[in-house]
Amino acid sequence: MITVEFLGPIQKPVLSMEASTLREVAEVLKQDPTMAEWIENCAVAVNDTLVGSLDTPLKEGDKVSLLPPVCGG
Amino acid sequence: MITVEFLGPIQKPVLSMEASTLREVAEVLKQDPTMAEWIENCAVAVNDTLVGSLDTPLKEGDKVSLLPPVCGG
Amino acid sequence: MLELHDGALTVPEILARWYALEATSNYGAYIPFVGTVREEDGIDGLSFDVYEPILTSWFDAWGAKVAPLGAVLKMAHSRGDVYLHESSYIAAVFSPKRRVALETIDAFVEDFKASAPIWKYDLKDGKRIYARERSTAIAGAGLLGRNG
Amino acid sequence: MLELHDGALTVPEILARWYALEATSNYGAYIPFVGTVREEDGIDGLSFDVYEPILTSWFDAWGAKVAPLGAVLKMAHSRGDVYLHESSYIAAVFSPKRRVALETIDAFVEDFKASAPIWKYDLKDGKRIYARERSTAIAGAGLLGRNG
Repeated sequence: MITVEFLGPIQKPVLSMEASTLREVAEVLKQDPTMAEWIENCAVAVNDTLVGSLDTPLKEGDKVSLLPPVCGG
Repeated sequence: MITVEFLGPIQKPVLSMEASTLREVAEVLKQDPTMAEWIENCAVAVNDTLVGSLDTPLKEGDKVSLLPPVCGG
Repeated sequence: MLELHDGALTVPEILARWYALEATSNYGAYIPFVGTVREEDGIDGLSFDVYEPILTSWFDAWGAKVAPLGAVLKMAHSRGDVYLHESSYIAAVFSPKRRVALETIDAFVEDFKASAPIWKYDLKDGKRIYARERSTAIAGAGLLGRNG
Repeated sequence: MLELHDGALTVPEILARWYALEATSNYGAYIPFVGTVREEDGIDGLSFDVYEPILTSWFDAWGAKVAPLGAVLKMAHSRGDVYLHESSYIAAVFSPKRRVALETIDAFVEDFKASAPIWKYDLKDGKRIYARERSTAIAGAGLLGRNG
């Protein structure tokens, strides 16, 4: 199992799912209508490191985080 | 009479002289061997406004100031 | 040094403390950038969510980037609500020389705006509204929507 | 606001006072630049001569230049002796937006270095030695040596 957490304004509880790559997580989230507004503008971190490929492998216990557009300051 | 004052590191008392343009002041200062190191690197103000021409006219009571290279901060 | 504070920053205290911390480090230039909540669009204030793990690694990466220039960075940011004319953000650079300090504070503050995992909300009429139009997608965003 | 102080600047007091002065002016960005005397070349400190009339008109011209951008400038500088790790210079900008503030502080500090009528001396072995090699001729210098 891996977990998916939604940061900042995405009002969504943590998900748990089976997935061995980030691509499998993407396939699940793309089916979710409440995610439609976030899919195209979120950055993605695995275990708190930003990643750039859907082929990023996932292992048991990994944490995937979705980071929507930011505005600190 | 006009006065010429030397700012910052130029160790020289105020001069008084007759002069109707800055050019006349320059002619006097160029004769002064203690000014040799300053003639080429000083900016010049008349009555506390920087000027850019030797033809700047001077009138009774005007103050000419020589400003050597600066380094505030 | 990265500090997160609940609510508004005590700007004079922070600026003085950082100055004192580096008082004998032989830095010639100290440039803090202070961000303050402006009255505009009828807001009562702003509110912030901060995701600390990625903020920390982003900040540490910046520290490593400017260390070879002889510079150090410090940053303080608010969590939660910050009202009008209160401050929510201070970034500061110390460096031996002014050019490095001036260039570093500019680049750091701009990258902070583009990359730091902090989300801003307007406080208005008792509601907390995500400031979507003023927000910036992090570099690389959209990954999940890619095909293939 | 242009302040001249005898000896070292009380940095925390000045930064806090300026911040308080503009606390309700609705500026979003406040960037002070603090210049501190570094230990180098065996100096005991620095000393400064300031020519106030031209410094004031230079500073006022900068104020007029940045006013249309919505920005204001403040500056404090020391007169006389300032010792190691003490500060002699603070320049600060307030503006509604960060880009104006970041660009203004950079341009102001650089022009200050090139144009402000202040002369720096090294304090070394009980002597006050003009820092000629680190000094910059003001734009237009050399007028008196021109022929014709």
